[in-house]
Amino acid sequence: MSDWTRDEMMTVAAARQLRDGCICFVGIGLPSAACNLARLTHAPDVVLIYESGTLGTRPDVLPLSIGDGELADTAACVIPLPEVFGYLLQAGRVDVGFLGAAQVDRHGNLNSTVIGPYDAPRTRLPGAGGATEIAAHARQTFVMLKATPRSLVAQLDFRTSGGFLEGNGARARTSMRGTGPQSVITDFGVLQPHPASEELQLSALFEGTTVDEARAATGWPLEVAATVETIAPPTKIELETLRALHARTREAHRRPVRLPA
Amino acid sequence: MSDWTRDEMMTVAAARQLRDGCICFVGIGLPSAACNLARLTHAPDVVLIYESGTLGTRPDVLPLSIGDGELADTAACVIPLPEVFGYLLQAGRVDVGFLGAAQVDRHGNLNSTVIGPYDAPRTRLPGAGGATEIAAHARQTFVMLKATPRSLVAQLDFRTSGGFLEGNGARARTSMRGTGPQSVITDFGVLQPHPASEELQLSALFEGTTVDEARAATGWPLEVAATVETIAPPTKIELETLRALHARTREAHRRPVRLPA
Amino acid sequence: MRSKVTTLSEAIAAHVLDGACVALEGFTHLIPFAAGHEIIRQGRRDLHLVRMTPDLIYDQMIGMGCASRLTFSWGGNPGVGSLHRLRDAVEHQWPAPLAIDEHTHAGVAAAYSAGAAGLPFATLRGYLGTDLPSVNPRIRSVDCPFTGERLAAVPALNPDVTILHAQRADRRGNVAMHGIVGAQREAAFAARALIVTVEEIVEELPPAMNGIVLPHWIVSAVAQCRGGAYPSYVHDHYARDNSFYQRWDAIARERDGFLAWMNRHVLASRDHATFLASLREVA
Amino acid sequence: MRSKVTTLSEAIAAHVLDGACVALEGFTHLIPFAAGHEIIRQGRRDLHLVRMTPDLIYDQMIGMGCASRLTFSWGGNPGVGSLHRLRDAVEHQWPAPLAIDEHTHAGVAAAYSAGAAGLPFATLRGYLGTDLPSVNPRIRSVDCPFTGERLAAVPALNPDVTILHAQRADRRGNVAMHGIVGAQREAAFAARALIVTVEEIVEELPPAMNGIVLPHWIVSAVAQCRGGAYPSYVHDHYARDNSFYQRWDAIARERDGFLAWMNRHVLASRDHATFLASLREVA
Repeated sequence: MSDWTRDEMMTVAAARQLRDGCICFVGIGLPSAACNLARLTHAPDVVLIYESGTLGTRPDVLPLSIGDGELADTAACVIPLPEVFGYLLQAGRVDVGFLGAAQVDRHGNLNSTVIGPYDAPRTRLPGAGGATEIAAHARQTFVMLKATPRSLVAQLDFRTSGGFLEGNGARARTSMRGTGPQSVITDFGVLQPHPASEELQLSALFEGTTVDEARAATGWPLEVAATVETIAPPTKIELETLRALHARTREAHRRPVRLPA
Repeated sequence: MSDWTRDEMMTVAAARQLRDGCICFVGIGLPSAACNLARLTHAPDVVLIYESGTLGTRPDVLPLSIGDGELADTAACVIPLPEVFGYLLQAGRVDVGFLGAAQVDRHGNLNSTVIGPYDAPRTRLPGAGGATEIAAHARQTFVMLKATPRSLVAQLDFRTSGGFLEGNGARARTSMRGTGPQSVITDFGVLQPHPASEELQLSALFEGTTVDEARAATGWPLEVAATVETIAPPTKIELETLRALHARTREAHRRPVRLPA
Repeated sequence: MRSKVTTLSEAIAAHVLDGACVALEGFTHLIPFAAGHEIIRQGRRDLHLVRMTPDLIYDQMIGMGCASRLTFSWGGNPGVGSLHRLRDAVEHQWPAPLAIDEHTHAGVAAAYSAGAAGLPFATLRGYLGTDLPSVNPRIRSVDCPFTGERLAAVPALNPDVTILHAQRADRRGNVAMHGIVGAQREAAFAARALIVTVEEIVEELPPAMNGIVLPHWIVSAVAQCRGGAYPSYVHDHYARDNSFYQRWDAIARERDGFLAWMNRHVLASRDHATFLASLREVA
Repeated sequence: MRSKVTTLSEAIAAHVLDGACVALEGFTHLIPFAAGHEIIRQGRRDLHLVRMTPDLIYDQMIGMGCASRLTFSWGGNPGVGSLHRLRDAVEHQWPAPLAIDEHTHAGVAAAYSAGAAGLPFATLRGYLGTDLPSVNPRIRSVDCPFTGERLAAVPALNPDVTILHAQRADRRGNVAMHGIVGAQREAAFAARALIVTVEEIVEELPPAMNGIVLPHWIVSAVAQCRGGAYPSYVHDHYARDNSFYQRWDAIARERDGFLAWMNRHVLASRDHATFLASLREVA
């Protein structure tokens, strides 16, 4: 047994996708951990943008919400939300959008709205938030989610955010400005789009995971890229940094807040 | 001979139109003097807005430009120009627009664009600036100009800003939200629109001016309202306040600025 | 000049009527919890609630039966999970059916901005590749008169009442805020009436040339309400109570537990100070 | 991370090409005079100049033959009178014909905002009751897809280069400004390239949570240029030289006098510091 969990490996693998200096629009949860890990390791000059309008933020602990005070305190500046979506995202001034989702289909389309029919949902999820326009307009997007046949699905219950739509260049024929999901980082490895069909294929596996495991966790017949990279395990620094970040975060979120008097 | 000039009387008469507490969008030049005189006399709580985004400004000297530093220094706050025109003016949140113009016609339409044909102007004037939308959206507008048959004209060379358009309710049939020019303050007295035809009529004269003088200064056959008020001369306080304001202003604008090094 | 300062209960009684379209805004920061609780106490019904992120306050208002319609773009307990009362209303019509008018953040931000600017609609390059337009007839399109490009259009949002919380106001009703501002200014300018609760009322706001100020003439009423954003937060006053947000998941999961908590802490408290005191007792 | 700090002459040489669409913005405050003079010195031709208020700087650039088109909404010497060089170009095609694309302030502000937001056009309830649409084919209309109301539409403004002046920048290119900001932020975000001259370059900008910052990744080049807005002004640095604006009326009234002044003070000066020194000599 390795001395790191798959969750940790997933976060480390996602963090490694971020180039230093890039302008990154960060979703809450798994993406937020990955982006801050990148910032604290190989990408000190990555610019993290949360949709609450906090630009260039450098939180010491992970925010629970997308607008914790920590994000504002450590930001280069705070701008109104209409400007975040207009002047930055819609205007094409974001390099990477980092998203989570409840479901991803084989063309990288995302569902975070409902499980079951929209009008009579089995499970009502939070909905789009910023995801639809992040998926459309960030120059590229990365998606993180834990893989099961219920999350990597053949057919979405609802399409909240567009990836490659029906594939085969369908996205490029729309007004979506970005190039779509270039990596889907799961807890077994990474899926990337086939250049022509734009169907997600297995392109990398974590050490200790297998193609069969990946196929078992995927709700469509998963194709395997010509070469499947093996992702190097977390380095000591990556692991220590991530664990310290999570420890600080747990401690901070547990800390009682004095009720205002 | 009176101990005040017609220019002074015009400014005082214009100032008196402003109710205390009203939200007033101020044009540069004559309107700026009148609005600040009002603020320094009977209307201490008038809110003056200059299109440079300075809200609730209380300048000690009159600005030469619409965006002098004095306006920002004494403002309650400074907002971006798109918000001035969007969130305040277009949204109907301005009570009074106070405008100047080169020409006014009998229905209170204004020209500040060209004298002569647009494509081959005899005199190219500055143009619309904020005037078109102030005239359209302020709940009411006041207009100030010195009267001559070349400024109060039968036919504008160019319509920069709409007053009552062709009159007889034409304005109300448009999307212009305000009620149009309720007073045109000149250096002989005040013109106001006839309630039905919306043609400007002589409604008040300064002490010492006559209907004949008014008619001579007007480029269309000027109608006279059923009752023509005589406007009381400037009070001592009005005159002293105005002269002190102008003296401070002349002094400030003459003051040499140390060139930045 | 008349002061706009009043009490929260008077402001709610005067401006929030049954059936009104009401936006309590505040993006994670400055959420007007005290005002939402007062609306619950005064028993308002049939409200059309508008908010980008419904958060716990709308979970509470929906669960207490105040709302019949919700316009929103993200309805969860941030970083925790579901809003159980919102889900129960959508999934099981409890305590009442809730019509939903679902958007994206970009769409709501644009709709507030159009409302603030007095325009009937907003244009955005949005709702691309999503099923939302198929379930929301208020998402339409408009063609650019210059390029011919088809863009998304949403109707302006102009709430009957917007309610905000802020750091401070002066007696004339000028309001100053800082920190994360979300789309609060737009929601304020878009509203027909604007109620603001503040941590403190001062004689004069500190000078802030380019600060975020809501000018007094767009403000209908100001009420001092210390702690009025709790368990959300007020920058430079108190932090977000993330542990309360985490505890809310269990409190709101079942109807009975939810009702018991609301009765004990909100309905049995005459005002926000009493509400906060009741939480201190169980802490 | 590469520094964006360069010299003004290098920034102009690299980004302002003959035939470009260029916006030097600054609403009375922070007008980038030094940059305009450098464009004149480098002899740029056939520029499409964009500015809400052309002011003296465009009077100078037009009079020196840099421009073939002007997009604007108010073209005067504020509080003084005409811009004689602008008038001479429009009335007598001297030194070259100048096509004009004339708007209102509200229209240009909306067009910059649309450009900043990556939209192809802006909607406004504007240009009502004016003859401007009859002389400007770029003012069109769009119908609200919800109410049917007909509104004005203008194409987005997306200058090839926007040039601003500001109080300060850091070495990475983050720019901070305060005071009257006009539509500068919108013009900055709308541009394909953005040059900013500043009074000072600092290691780190002072903290300003809700301050007006242009983030480094939209800034192409930053150049320190003390006094770079003179005779316009820089809040907290130097005042507007209103007496110079008044004197300009006589300087620019006749072609010969204008050319002599420009030769003596702008062309004969290698940079802005020398320009300011040459004014001190005649003061």
